[in-house]
Amino acid sequence: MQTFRMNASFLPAFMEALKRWGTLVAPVERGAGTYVLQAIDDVSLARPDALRTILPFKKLLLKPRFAMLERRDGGRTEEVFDNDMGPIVYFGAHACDIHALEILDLIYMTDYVDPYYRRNRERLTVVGYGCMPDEYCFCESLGTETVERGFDVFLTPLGDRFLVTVCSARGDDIVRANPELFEPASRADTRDYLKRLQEREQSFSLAMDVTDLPYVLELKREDPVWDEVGKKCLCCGSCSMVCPTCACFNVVDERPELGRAVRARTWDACLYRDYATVAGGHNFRADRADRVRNRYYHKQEAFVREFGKPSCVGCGRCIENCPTGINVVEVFKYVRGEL
Amino acid sequence: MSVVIPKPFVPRGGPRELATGPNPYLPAPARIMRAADLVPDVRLFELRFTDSTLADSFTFRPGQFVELSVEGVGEGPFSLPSSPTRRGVFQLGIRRAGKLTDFLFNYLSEGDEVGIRGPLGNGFPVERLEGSDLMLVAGGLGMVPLRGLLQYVVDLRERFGRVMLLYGSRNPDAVLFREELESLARRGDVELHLSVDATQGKPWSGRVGVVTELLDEVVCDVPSTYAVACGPPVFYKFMLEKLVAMGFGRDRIFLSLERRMECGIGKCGHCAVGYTFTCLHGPVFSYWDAMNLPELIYT
Amino acid sequence: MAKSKPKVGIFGLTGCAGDQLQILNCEDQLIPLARQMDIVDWVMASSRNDHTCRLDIAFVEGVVATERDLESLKEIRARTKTLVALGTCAVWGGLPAMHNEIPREVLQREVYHSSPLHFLDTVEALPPTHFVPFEITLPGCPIERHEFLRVAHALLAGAMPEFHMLPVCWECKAKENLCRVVYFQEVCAGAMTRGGCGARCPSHAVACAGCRGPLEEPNYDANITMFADRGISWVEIARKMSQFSAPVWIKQGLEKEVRHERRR
Amino acid sequence: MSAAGRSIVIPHLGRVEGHGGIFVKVVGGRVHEVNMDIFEGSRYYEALLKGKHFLDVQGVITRVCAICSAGHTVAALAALENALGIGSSPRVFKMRGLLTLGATIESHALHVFALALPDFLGFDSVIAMAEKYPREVTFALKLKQLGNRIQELIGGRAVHPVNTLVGGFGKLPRHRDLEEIRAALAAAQGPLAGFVELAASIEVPDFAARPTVFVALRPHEEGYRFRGSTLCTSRGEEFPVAEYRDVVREFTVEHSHAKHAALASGETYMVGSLARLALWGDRLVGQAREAFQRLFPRGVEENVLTNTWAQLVELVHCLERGQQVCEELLGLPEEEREMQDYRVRAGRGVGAIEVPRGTLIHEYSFDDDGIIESANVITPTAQNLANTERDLRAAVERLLASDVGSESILKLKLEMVARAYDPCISCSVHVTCL
Repeated sequence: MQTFRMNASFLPAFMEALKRWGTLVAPVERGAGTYVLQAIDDVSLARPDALRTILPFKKLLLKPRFAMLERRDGGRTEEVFDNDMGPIVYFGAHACDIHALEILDLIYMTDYVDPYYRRNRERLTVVGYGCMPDEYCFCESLGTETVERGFDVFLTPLGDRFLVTVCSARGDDIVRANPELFEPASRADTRDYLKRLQEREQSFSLAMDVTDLPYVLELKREDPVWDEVGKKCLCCGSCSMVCPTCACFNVVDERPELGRAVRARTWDACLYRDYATVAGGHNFRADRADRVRNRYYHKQEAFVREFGKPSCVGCGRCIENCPTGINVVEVFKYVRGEL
Repeated sequence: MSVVIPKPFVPRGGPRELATGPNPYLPAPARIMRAADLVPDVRLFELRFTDSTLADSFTFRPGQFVELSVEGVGEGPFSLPSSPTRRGVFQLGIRRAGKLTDFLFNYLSEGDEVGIRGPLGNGFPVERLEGSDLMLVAGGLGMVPLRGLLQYVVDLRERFGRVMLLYGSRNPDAVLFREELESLARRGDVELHLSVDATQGKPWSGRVGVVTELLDEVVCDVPSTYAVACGPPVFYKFMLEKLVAMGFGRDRIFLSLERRMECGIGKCGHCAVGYTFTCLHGPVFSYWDAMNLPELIYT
Repeated sequence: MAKSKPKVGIFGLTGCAGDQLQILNCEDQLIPLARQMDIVDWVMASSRNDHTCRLDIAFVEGVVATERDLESLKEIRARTKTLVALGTCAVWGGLPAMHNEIPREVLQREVYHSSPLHFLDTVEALPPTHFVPFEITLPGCPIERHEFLRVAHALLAGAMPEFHMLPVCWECKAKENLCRVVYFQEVCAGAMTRGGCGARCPSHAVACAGCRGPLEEPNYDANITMFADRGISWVEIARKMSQFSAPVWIKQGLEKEVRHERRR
Repeated sequence: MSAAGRSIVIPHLGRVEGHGGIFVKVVGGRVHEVNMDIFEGSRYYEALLKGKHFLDVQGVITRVCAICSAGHTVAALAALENALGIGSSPRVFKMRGLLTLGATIESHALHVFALALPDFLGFDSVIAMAEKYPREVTFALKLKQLGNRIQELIGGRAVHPVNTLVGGFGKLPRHRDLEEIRAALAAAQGPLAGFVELAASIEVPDFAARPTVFVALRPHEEGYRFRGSTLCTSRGEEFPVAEYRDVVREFTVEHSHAKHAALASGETYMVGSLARLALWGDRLVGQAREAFQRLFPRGVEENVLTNTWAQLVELVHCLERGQQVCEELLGLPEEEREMQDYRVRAGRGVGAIEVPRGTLIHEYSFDDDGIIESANVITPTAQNLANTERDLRAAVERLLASDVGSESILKLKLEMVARAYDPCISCSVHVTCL
């Protein structure tokens, strides 16, 4: 890892320079206080300090819906490249996003490698950007508030300048190609950086106790709290759509036009009623409460057993987007008997 | 903050590949060599990959499955009722149960092509079973994967001890592979115990009643026997506890489970129970592992 | 797999003809599609029709609002192998059924001013699915063209079309719209309503009115509570939810509120 | 052919929107009875609106009819906004105008090419016609698609718009989309001119010609427009639309779920493209003017069969006018949304618009809470029904007098008369007065 400093006024020039590595994608404002990730040409539209975009970056790697395979009548089934987005520079990734990217890698790049994910992933350049938490952030509780790997370059704003961390050979390329933008970091820069980290640590208002979470959850499997949450949940799937690590998908076969068959893939959510229904009609999770519980157990218990950490990064999107106000932090407080 | 079990970020294993190609979602074309009804709603399809190199090299473990697809119609997981000891072709036993299988039954016959991906899943632990007696317990369509195991055992007969097959069906017309099983029994390769829920007025010499009752018929040396059970969700409910009551260790009972499987490679999430993917880590589990994954055995 | 051209009929009972129009609106694919089938009975598009032959596929839109509608429906069912209900009217009853609790005589008096009107054999509006079984139901007010094409092409290929039953919220989130409930405190039926429309209304900054009918087992109570918790009055909630597929909502327990809302 | 006590029955009229038939009884060589038999079921939307909020009106009333859904929407919003005492901003007014043009292009293209033209060229349906005239049918469908694209862009959906709200629009179109529409409209002009030539080569029979009163709205400004607030007749009478109840008399007839209408004088009348051309055709400019002169060299005559050609002239007009409106909208700054603030108060309002089939009038009144107390919709097809029956009677008399040949030819000719009105039966059964 190398560190540099960059003058804050160089930011537009830096973003222009990033375009050499691919389509520049950054948060832009959609409505008052709401942001979406979007390819931009005009760098002044970028709002890297925006805390959350409605959909997380996973949409850059896997579209909500894309064609996987196609077959024309009389021909062979062929792979199609509907999901291939070319080289992308994702500008404005926060620490939690970068942790989420690692989790997606665990899901999609282990055992059988998903080629649709891999092709976009390998061409993805990640430029991080330091943030300050709001009332929905609880990344600190999950240890995802800082990040040491998984990005190419990371900018931490320090008033009139940025501390620039470089973590990959591609990041190194970017710095070397634009020497006029960077200078070595000074002691004052690192001092201010540490000060900022401290300040940030103190600004979290939401916290979740994850001590022994899998064991606690195992003991609480039959707890009435799951029925309670089940009664409140609309099963609209919004939490899964906006979750940076929810990665389930459906496979749909269709004939959109004469002589052409397409196998498409769409994001799915385990809260949807037919999620576990098999051919013949048996539904292994017909009860709403079972589906809700499954979502929490998959992320906070089973994933920990498998990979040593939960597949939740504390970004707060599900809390912000749940129409009935189901709050993961509160749910776990209930589970622990604290509420 | 405390992460419970610290573990560095390392993929669990090297990338795996399917026999059918580097893109695990891309099916390889296979031709239907033979299609014959086993019983009115279950048909046995014999397939061969059109690529002859793949056809000759294709192998799998008994208990694994493949995804069969017809583009534009659908894709579904099907158990292999044949044994890898017989090369060149493989079989699928398919029951008519939905849109894809309707299409297979209505429109596809010998000479037509379908897409196949596989082999998928873990399969039965055949190496572990070698040298022991085997008690195979099948309910209904559960006979399909067990027939693959049975064929494997018969082809390598000297490696296994006694082989008992306990098989329950709805009625005498629903018994799969009946002639073949009876001929194996006559040869002495397998001890066959059949039951039906009801005779429905058809001639029947076996037992009438639920399949669990067959367990009362057999006498075996439990400590040197492995039990392998396969059937619909309701079948497991009584079967497993009865086997335990007979003295089987929970790690000496294996079962093959059904779930909604779409991708077959542990990505899409539909068959997951916790982080256990029935398609990837299963479909074969020891009873001990399965009972420690709440929800896995559906009651 | 070669088959002869399937015989197809397209029928409208009482309704706005919007679903038949949506078929005509498949402009680019209409003629190639028509070549793959033998459309033998389609009054809206042809003046020569065979009203008696066996049909492989029939599409029916509209509600049953007269004895004559019911007769036609039964005849169509009897001669058809695969029957497809097109549109919310055919599947759920739609808008024409929204006030089935008001006697038709009252409505007739209000509309036609004279009585008795023996020429009106009108019965209460009910969806065709109430009377006869359908192989496929495709809701929408009107149906979405791409969904119709998927049904038609699947049937032509001999397969049943596949639709995942996902709520409108799925598509709404995929389009990154601002949630009408969370950000605007509106009554939005998206979480209860079957998607497939591409979240048209929320994408135009209008709350979902539920025109595609309910999902299987929507969490009705939680939706009502969610609106009420945001300070929206029961009258307002009932007003917004009593339009499309009202009979279904009423079965879900909204009847009281609907009656409460009416001032007749 | 015996002339004693025979009936001519067309049980189910094809190639029209909705369900109706024609029944003619001839006794002793004289036409005894001519009925347009409308058996489409009633849905009573206007009655169902009573007790609903005025904000729900558009979503409900548009479902009266799919083909006319944009017209019903614009008329309903105009009536409601009049009741609230708010006008529309220039942008909103123009956008609704563009929506109307899109709907007219779609509807006219459908009727002219897919429903009526097969009669003139000797086919049962447009699908059969496509085999012989593939290029023409493809273009006609493209034109119809363009109408739908406009409705989709402005209304959010080709059928039953969702973007149209009391006070404005939920989402405004992007400039690049408007530019695309403008270009597509321009590109369609050439091929359409070819159709005008094809039409000019077809002789229109005159067996249904009969003296007729034409009624249409006076355009709100100089030029050929589809919106206005004054009803005019070809007799030279004029009435403010708000007083339509004094002009249009409605009555029920035994054989029809749809009411019939006549002028206060008892005369039946015709609304629609031909009526508009008769009254305001001299205001057409550009290619539309040329098309008008080409297809109506002697001016508009009282022969309903020429209504299809009148629609063709209006198609040419819509392509030109649509480009102008796009131009005007492009002159305004690009914005996300436009909504007017208003205060809910009791009110009554009338809104009228010329839709493809003629004059459409909506009237609503609501109380201080915005709850609808009464609703009234007068559709063009209902206004035309009585006139249609008289035309049919004239045609039967004339056809029986001259030996027309087989009964099937006679029936076809009667169907042509009914189809020429482009009747919209779904709409027609919803004539109400509360």
